[in-house]
Amino acid sequence: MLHLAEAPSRAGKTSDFPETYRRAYRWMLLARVAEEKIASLFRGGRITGGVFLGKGQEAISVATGLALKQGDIFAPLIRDQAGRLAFGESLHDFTLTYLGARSGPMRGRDGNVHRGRPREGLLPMISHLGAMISVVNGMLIAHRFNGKAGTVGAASLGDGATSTGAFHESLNQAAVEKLPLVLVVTNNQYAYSTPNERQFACSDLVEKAIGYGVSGHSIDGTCLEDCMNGIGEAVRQARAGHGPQLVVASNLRLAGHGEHDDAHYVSTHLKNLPLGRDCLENAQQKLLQNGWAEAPTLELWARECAVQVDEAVAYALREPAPDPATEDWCAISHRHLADGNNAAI
Amino acid sequence: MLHLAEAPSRAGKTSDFPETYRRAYRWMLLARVAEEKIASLFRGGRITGGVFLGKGQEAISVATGLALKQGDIFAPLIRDQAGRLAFGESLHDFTLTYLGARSGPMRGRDGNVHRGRPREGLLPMISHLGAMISVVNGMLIAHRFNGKAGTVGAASLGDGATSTGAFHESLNQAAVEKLPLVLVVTNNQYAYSTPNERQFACSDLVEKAIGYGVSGHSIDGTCLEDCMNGIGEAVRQARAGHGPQLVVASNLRLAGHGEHDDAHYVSTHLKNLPLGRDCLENAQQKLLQNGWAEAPTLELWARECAVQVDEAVAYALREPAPDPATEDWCAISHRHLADGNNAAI
Amino acid sequence: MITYLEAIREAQKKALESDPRVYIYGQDIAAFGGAFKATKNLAATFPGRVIDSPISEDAMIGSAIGAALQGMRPVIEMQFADFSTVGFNQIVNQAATMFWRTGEPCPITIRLPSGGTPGSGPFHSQNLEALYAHYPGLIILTPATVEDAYSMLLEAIALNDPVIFCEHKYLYYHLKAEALPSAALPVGKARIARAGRDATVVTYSAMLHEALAAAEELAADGWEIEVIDLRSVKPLDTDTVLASVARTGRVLAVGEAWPWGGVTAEVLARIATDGFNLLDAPPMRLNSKDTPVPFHPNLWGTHRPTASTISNALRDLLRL
Amino acid sequence: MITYLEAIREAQKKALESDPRVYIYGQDIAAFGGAFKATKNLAATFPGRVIDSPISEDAMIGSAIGAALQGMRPVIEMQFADFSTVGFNQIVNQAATMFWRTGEPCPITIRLPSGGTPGSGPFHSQNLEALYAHYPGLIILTPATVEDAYSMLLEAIALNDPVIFCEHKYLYYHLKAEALPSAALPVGKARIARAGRDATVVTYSAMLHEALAAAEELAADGWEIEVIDLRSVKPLDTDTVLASVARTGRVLAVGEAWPWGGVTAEVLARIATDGFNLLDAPPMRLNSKDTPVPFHPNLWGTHRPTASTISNALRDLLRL
Ligand SMILES: Cc1ncc(C[n+]2csc(CCOP(=O)(O)OP(=O)(O)O)c2C)c(N)n1
Ligand SMILES: Cc1ncc(C[n+]2csc(CCOP(=O)(O)OP(=O)(O)O)c2C)c(N)n1
Ligand SMILES: [Mg+2]
Ligand SMILES: [Mg+2]
Repeated sequence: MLHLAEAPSRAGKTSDFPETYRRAYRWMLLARVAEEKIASLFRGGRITGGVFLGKGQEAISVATGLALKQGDIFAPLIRDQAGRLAFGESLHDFTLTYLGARSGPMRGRDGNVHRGRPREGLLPMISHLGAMISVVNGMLIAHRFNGKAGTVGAASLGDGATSTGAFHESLNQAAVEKLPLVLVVTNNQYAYSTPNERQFACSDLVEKAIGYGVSGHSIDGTCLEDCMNGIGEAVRQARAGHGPQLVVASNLRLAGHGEHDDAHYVSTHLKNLPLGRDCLENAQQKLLQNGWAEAPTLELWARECAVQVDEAVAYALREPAPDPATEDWCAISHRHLADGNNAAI
Repeated sequence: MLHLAEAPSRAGKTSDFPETYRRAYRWMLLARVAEEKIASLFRGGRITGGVFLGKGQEAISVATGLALKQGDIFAPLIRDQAGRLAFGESLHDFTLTYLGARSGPMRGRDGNVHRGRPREGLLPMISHLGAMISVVNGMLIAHRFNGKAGTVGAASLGDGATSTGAFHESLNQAAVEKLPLVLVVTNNQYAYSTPNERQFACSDLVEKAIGYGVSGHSIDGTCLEDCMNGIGEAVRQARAGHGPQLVVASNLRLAGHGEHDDAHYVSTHLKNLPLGRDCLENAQQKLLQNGWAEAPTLELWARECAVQVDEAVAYALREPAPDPATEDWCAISHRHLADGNNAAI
Repeated sequence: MITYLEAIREAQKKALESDPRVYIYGQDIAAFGGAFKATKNLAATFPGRVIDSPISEDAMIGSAIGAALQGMRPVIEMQFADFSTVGFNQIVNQAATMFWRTGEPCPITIRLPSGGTPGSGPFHSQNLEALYAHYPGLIILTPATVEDAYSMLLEAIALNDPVIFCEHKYLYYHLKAEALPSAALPVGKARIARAGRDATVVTYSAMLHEALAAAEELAADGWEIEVIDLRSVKPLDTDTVLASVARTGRVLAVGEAWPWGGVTAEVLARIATDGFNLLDAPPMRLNSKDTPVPFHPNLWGTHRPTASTISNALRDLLRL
Repeated sequence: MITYLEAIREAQKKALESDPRVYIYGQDIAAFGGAFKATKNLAATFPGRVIDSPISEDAMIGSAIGAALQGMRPVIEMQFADFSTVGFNQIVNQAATMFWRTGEPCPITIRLPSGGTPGSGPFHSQNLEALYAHYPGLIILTPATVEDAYSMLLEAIALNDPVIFCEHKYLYYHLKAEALPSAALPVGKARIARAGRDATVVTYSAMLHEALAAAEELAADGWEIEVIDLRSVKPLDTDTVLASVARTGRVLAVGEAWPWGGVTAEVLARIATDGFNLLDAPPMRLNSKDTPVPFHPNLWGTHRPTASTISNALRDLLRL
């Protein structure tokens, strides 16, 4: 799917940190460029439904996707474009779904961030926050039944979603079953417009770990290196059989909740804190400072990403929309058990 | 309702600890005797539906009931006979409900432990575990609106019920709103047959407090004094405006989950630990050891309780059952909006 | 001109103004004014009475029940009707049973932004009125007009019973009226939205407008279609429905929700049992298809009934 | 003799024996054997495959969905049907939509110990089949006999779609059969439980036995009542129902659930639309009353339909 000169790839993961860092950066960049493209299509009236961006959250997301292996499980949420790409989702799945093509993985039945390929370990989120975690648990339980050791399941969550009963039940379930679950909570300080202080009362969400009897990890979500190390460690722990890992990364969302939202409510004070920095810019500076990449290379990558995204958008725009006349209006797999008499006339 | 020579009463609460202790003991004793009576009626086939006893849990329950004042709120669960009495529920409500009398507070519509008088601050539990806590929150929110400061709401819970999403959402809600909620978790080591290790993975449930940003209190549930002090302190803290208090008391249930259950699964090891002691016997020894009551007084109290219970049972048995013919089959208060055309023919 | 959404905001404003027991609780409803801006500016006007909640639907509803027991009149905004499934238990088992069990009324209003709009997909489009109507103890309102959105929400808040207020998102901005109403039909009464004599369409909420368009279309061919707006689906005003069927002899029930056990099933069951002899032809119904609500506008437009599928069904009905 | 409950246990045993993908997950179901002993001894016979869960219905069902996606065949026991309301979201929004959204089947079976028994009260007596049938994507089974309890549970576990298995607690111990069946009608087919020609009763689950008793009572007066056991309420076998109505011309639908939008509403709506001309008299229905299920046996006996209220209704129907 990717045709970069030097494609970042999941195969051939290396312990060469600068190389992994470069790869991570390029997925982040690709995610940023791809989402900016969709946002501009949205502004141009070319997208139906909502557009939700991961701007500012690419570091924690990509670190999750990269730390996982083939055969692992990933349940991304709305701000996980970078992690999806790093985990192996094709950019075409992204554009085909946003543009409502019949050939996308959701076939126009669901849209935007609601996509996945369960067979490839990528779960398609339902909207109800917290609901994907226990599904990951179940996949891990199945792996245990099937003697597949060493599989890890990662689920993303926001600060707001920690208030759901589903979060609690599923983290507790994972703890009781000692499942290799990595629960990555990105505390971007807001749930839609609601700030942390209206969402929970502990001083840091990672304090929840002890009450579940699981390990907790705190991460600077604006720092790619910290994200890679922190998530990497959590995934290693989970894979080694040490049970669920609760990771809490802190950052700011650098976009609206969705593209319809101007995020005027985000406090200037927070924006000016280190927390408010852009993880992509941070990572770029780091690349340059450490001599891991030169400016012309960064520019090349940016151009490559733009080409990639344009290609994927153009491709998706050419794909036909779903056709209601030939659509298979059957919600179950056993067609003979469809409640046919019950259909609309 | 109570006709003890020296009736334990909520009025005239005193700082005289031995006196309060005696009062607590007598409510515990009355609860024990009353429940044993219902259990024997159950064995004799005189009770419809389930019978759930608080045997072994009277200390923590009574401490909760006693620590509350008129105007406070109490949401008891199935093992709270002692706390109900201490909070002010009449023994007749107990017998009338268990015996299905029309004149009971639930009028035969609900039974056994499913009783209460919301106007008097006593909530009638629904069965879904964890569901009463947020209702208490709401009552406290109303008090705040109405400028009624210093009201406390206590809700009971079991170790098993801490696994519900409702527990999590409501404790978090109380923490965010800084409500004067006292959540009393009695960890009797089992949820029905399920032991702690299949229910949660933290080493002590009180460790959950920090993750909610609330105060935690650990209590020996077999020791009435510890229960009174611990709950007393939690209630004081809540009343003083220090937000929700999570209390965890440890003990063993000294009965089946319900009277249909022989509790064969309870580990002998646990039974032989201090945790397995009977809080009522403990309290009795303490009374004698400290010279707070003499043996003949204890016997007198036991006889008084038996008389009381017999009277309340006899009274309830004489009360008529609900009559379906005159029953008002309307689930809403606005009769004119009842969906009459929809009734069964 | 005032929109359906503005009417909902105005009703909440009026309730807050006139009754100190009223407060509103929901996600992002205070300073932000709600995902749909249904509470815009209310937090500033009524400090402390329009409150942001955590993402905890079960606790949101549970707390409303408790507050109601203490004499308050909470209005709960679900961000989308679809998310009420995680607060479901408190609605159907705690709120709905409270009066019957204890004799204490439980005056809460739960606002459910309901129904499909293009691109909103399987989890932001649901119509859950039948779900809640199945349970005893709840009143289910489904306003189809700006006027009803206003007056029925005010009445909902004033009622002593728990009300599920199904407001339709498709109407939020599309539907406009000249002014807020000063008088209104009470809850529990259906309304004849268009008089006719050849057939009756029984419908509610956004489908009313599709049905009216279909009726208009058939009028061009000389057919006079009567259209009934149920307004409340529980209680369901069977009398008004039967009186219309008595006049027309033919009936089509239309709903945007799924077919199995939906409002249309209940309406037809009542007509069949109580109005059988009024019918000149078999009654018909039209619902969405029995699949999740699709994201893509092409599919969505086919999934739910529209003026054109309704007029087709009516032509069939008139031919029978 | 084997009871309805034992049949459920035997079906689970057989499924565990014959399919390594099957496991059972629920509260107190392992060593303890379940609140009703439906899994008694299974944990010992199938180590590691009958697993105690925490009291977390949402996570229980969510995890079953995940395991199913990985090729397992989980069976989830709810301790009571009533508690499925707190796992509701995962059932209706995750399991029920999975195949339609992704094309991946979601073979989970959720066992709901359903229905009233004397003294079980508002929260241990509910019949939720209509609730789940309203949602697309689920199969809803309501076995009324020992044989069906066995064969339909086995078929449920074998199906690739999510199945809500409504087993009736009142039948657990009361209902007995000589032996387990070797052959069975497939899911989706209704059964004529008693042949007749004067009127049809359409029913399911525990009400089948009340209906059969009523039919027997009317037989004494020379009336021949046909009784149809729906077996599955979704899909609903409209053909068998209509064929019966074609023979008898009269129909009464009976359900133990609440009236609004219940199985009886759906059955009558189908008969009215598709079998209108087969009817010699208005169809009738009989449900529980529209209140929570009462605790006291006196009230409970009146709240739900019984042989005697069914036979009264039938006499009315025959008189029409
Ligand atoms: C159960 C539930 N309630 C409400 C919503 C509506 N909703 C969608 S996203 C969102 C805010 C989520 O905030 P957070 O979890 O912090 O994630 P973020 O958007 O900040 O990444 C809300 C309230 C939902 N999806 N699910
Ligand atoms: C949501 C929900 N699921 C299941 C049940 C069935 N149930 C009733 S009591 C119980 C065990 C409760 O254990 P615990 O909370 O420890 O309280 P205890 O009985 O030990 O006092 C269960 C599983 C229920 N009432 N509610
Ligand atoms: Mg957030
Ligand atoms: Mg316990």
